[in-house]
Amino acid sequence: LDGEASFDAVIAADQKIEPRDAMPDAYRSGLIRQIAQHAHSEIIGMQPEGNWISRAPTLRRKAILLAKVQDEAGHGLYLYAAAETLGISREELTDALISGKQKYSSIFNYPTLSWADVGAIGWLVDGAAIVNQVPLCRCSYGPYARAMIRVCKEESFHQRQGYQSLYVLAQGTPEQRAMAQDAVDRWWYPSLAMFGPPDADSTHSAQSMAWKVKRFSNDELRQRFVDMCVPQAEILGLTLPDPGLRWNEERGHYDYTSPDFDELMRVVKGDGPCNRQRMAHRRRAHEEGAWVREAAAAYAAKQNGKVTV
Amino acid sequence: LDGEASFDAVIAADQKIEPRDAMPDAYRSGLIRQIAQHAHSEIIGMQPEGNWISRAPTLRRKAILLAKVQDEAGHGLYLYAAAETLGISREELTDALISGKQKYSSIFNYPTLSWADVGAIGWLVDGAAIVNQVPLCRCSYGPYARAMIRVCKEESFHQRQGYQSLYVLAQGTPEQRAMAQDAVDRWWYPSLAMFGPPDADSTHSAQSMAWKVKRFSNDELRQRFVDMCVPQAEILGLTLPDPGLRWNEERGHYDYTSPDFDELMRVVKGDGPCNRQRMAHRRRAHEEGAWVREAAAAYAAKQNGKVTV
Amino acid sequence: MSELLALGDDALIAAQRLSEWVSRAPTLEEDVALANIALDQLGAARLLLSTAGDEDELAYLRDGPQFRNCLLAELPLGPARGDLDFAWTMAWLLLLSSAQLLRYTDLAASDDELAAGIGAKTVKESTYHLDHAHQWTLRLGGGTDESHRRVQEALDSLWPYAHELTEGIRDRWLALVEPILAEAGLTRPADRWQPEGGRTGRHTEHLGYLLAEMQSLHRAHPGAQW
Amino acid sequence: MSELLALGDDALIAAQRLSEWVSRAPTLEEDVALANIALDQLGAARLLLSTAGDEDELAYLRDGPQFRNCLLAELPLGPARGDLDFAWTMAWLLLLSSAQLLRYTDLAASDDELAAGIGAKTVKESTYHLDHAHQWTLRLGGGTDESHRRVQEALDSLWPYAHELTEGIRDRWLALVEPILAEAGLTRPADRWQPEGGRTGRHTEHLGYLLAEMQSLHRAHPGAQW
Repeated sequence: LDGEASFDAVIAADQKIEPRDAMPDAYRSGLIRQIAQHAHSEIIGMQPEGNWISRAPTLRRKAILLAKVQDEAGHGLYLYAAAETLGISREELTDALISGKQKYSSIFNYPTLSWADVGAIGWLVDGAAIVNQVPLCRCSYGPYARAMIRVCKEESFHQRQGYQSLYVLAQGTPEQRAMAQDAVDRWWYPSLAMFGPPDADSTHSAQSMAWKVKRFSNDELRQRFVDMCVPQAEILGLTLPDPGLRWNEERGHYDYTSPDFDELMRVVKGDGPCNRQRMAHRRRAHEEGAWVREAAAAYAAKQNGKVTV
Repeated sequence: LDGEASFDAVIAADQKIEPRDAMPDAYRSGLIRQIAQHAHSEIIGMQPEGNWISRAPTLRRKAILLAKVQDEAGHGLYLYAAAETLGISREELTDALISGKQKYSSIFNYPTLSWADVGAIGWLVDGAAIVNQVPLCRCSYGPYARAMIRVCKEESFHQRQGYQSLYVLAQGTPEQRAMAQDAVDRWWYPSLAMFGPPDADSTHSAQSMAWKVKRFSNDELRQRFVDMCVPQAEILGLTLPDPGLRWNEERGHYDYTSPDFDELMRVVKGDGPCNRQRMAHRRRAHEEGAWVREAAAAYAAKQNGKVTV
Repeated sequence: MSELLALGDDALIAAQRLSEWVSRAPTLEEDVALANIALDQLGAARLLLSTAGDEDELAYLRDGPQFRNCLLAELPLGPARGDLDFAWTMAWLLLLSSAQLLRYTDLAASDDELAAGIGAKTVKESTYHLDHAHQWTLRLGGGTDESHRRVQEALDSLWPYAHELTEGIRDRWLALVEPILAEAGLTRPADRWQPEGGRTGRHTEHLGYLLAEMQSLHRAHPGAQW
Repeated sequence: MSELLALGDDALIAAQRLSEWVSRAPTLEEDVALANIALDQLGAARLLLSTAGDEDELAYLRDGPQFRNCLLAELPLGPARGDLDFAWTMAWLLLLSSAQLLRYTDLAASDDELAAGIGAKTVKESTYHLDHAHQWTLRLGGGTDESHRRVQEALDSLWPYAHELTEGIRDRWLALVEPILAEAGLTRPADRWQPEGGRTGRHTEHLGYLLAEMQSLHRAHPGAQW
């Protein structure tokens, strides 16, 4: 079997492509782009939630949040490792993030303005991520699929914690309840936008489906997410900010108002509330850390007997 | 009359020496040292009180404190101007502070740990400064005497504000009262130490007295301060932290326990709680401002048609 | 009176930011000047907030989303940015004080006697603030290469925030600011990104930290007198 | 149990400082490691504070002078210093974790069952923290000229604060730390200035700001559940 035929056979048999297997260049580069964007999102995603660690209202909540943000760094690590199996280096990936050549999820370009945002992110943003990512656990590329199994398990845990935290606020004082509702009002549409543009406008999708990287369309996943959230919002006693939201008996789904995709595109292109802040933060950490990385490399080289004077 | 005789005559007649008058070198250098130290104290003194501007508990108190700290900067300016009349430049004075060649009052090497410290500094530190400084309004060097008149007027105002602020705390909640007492406990002895070493150990003093720069001894001024504070503390309902404090009918003064002058010397020599912090703060402001001062000078030179390329 | 509350919040938050400079300015004269401008902003804030309620309740007991200041006012200045970039602060003051001058001028012409009185007082002060920022913009723009670079960079970064700040007075504001930039040899940035949200309580992440510090003592002693 | 409270406050304040690094570390691995150490410190703080009362009341409702942590713990690390000096943080962690390891070892040998249990758990964690600081001290001390200079400067500045930290365990502590410094080619600073006061509630000016931020949300909602 030549490379192409073998690849097609593995895909057809719903088996996994592994790093040393032959694969089409476009498959490889598309996966690199997707995994890198996913990894970068974990890295940048540490910022909005990290913003509340120092102010968490109890020590227990502080520990939960700190552990969650640590998990995000860990997810970044697995995902970079998965991308590296495709022949790109960590340094190249980091540079692509810092230079803006590769993107991260636009959801992290919104600010966390109150403690309730931590809960809302857990519920809605992690919830949307899970809906997006669960199918990726069956993705045709082995290392990515395996990384996603671990990531999804942890994300589900975070999502339940976020929901529970928001539930406590929704049952709390009038101020806490207002804080929770305000957070949901602000995070609902950005979360819906996480599934990407409507199917009609989506690039990359058809080929991704054929290669079994992607398994459902953007709109299918978005609908799944809406259907999941509506009853959860009812239990919370919070209102999803969409007057058009109602059960459609015929479709067996909730009808909902689509997010403003023009806004999504503005944010993707760099003009969200926090794009500049998030990138400046990441660049600064990278730049201020340069001498540390150099020192570690110099020390390692000396230890390996490769002293250069 | 030659220079020396004329100087002696002015001093004997209790008149003022002015910048262009002849004066002994030691008179000039002693005054420069004293005025500079006083100016530096105003500059460094902005830090401990400035520490509470951002957290002042009402907007009225914030305005009062901000105005007071601004006055300190203003006092620094008059005093530098008075020192400059003796033939030293602002730049030399600044360098002497930054390099540690000239000192500032050791009182500012203690931290401000609660809001009550702002009141205690007003009452005790400004109170001690006034006792020290009122006689300087009659100092033989004209520019210094005139600067001191203005400084003392403003300091009295600050002292009353500090006392009043502490009074409100002492009459307030149990927590406020405890805060006020703790502040007095911490600031009492450092304030007594502001009058300098005991007369027996005091350098510079005899000549300063003869030249009518200094008019009372360290211990005389310290006693005056103690006598002033005891009844004020009674009105506040706060306890001065000296079990040896009692009225001595015979002397017509309060007996008191002297401050620990070994501690004072440790702080003077650089090992107080905040010496390093105060100097690092001042140095950093000076260094980070260098390019601004250069830009202003370059712009002024261009405006004067003295462009240098 | 919600406009007065917004102006009051602008002034309050600006006072808080400016007072962070105290004891950190590049010259002693500038320490005096920045403290003075902070005091004026604080004084204006007290007058303006008092039209809407108790000044201390408004300053100390509202949470972030209840503040109505524009985003520009809350952006970290030198000390909170971890640097002491004076150019950034002067560019910020130029944008802010020019807008405040126009708002206060309108207030001074108001039919409401109270508002007109506040306007009359604050117009004088913000005329001085703008003059101060103007003079420094000239010095920095025309001083050294470094000062020119820094003030231009600061201006480029801050300009988008002037969009929200100058809503409804944009043309008059440009007429005030553009000649100053031209005089200083600075490039007027293009109008692209237009962040906003402060007037409806959707702030940046910076405001929360500013309020945490500002309100800490007051909130730690509920009901106490000071 | 006042020693447990002091150790708990050390761990709590250290956790707060370390968590300021989150998303700012020089490598992603180090982001994970610093967060992990912060989590361990926080976990230790919760166990230790709980021996003295309600952990949240102690953490959120005390004022500065009621805290008993040593001054070292509250010193600003990279982010709060306005820089991101990793050498400063590693020198800080070396001094702190070595002292914690000894204190926890003593705790593990305590007759009190509760204290011994806490000690057994925390000894393991601080062994790891010290090892982490040790490895980085070697890398920075033996890496480049810049890293050597930075870690030596940090050590010189922080060393005086170890006086208070190691009261009563000084010799054992020196026996632990001096060989690490020698191995890293660093000069062991002289013992001169010996700042103290944390154990009696007389802190630095830094603690107030840390607490203002840490307690802000909790204090803004008295009695609320979270």
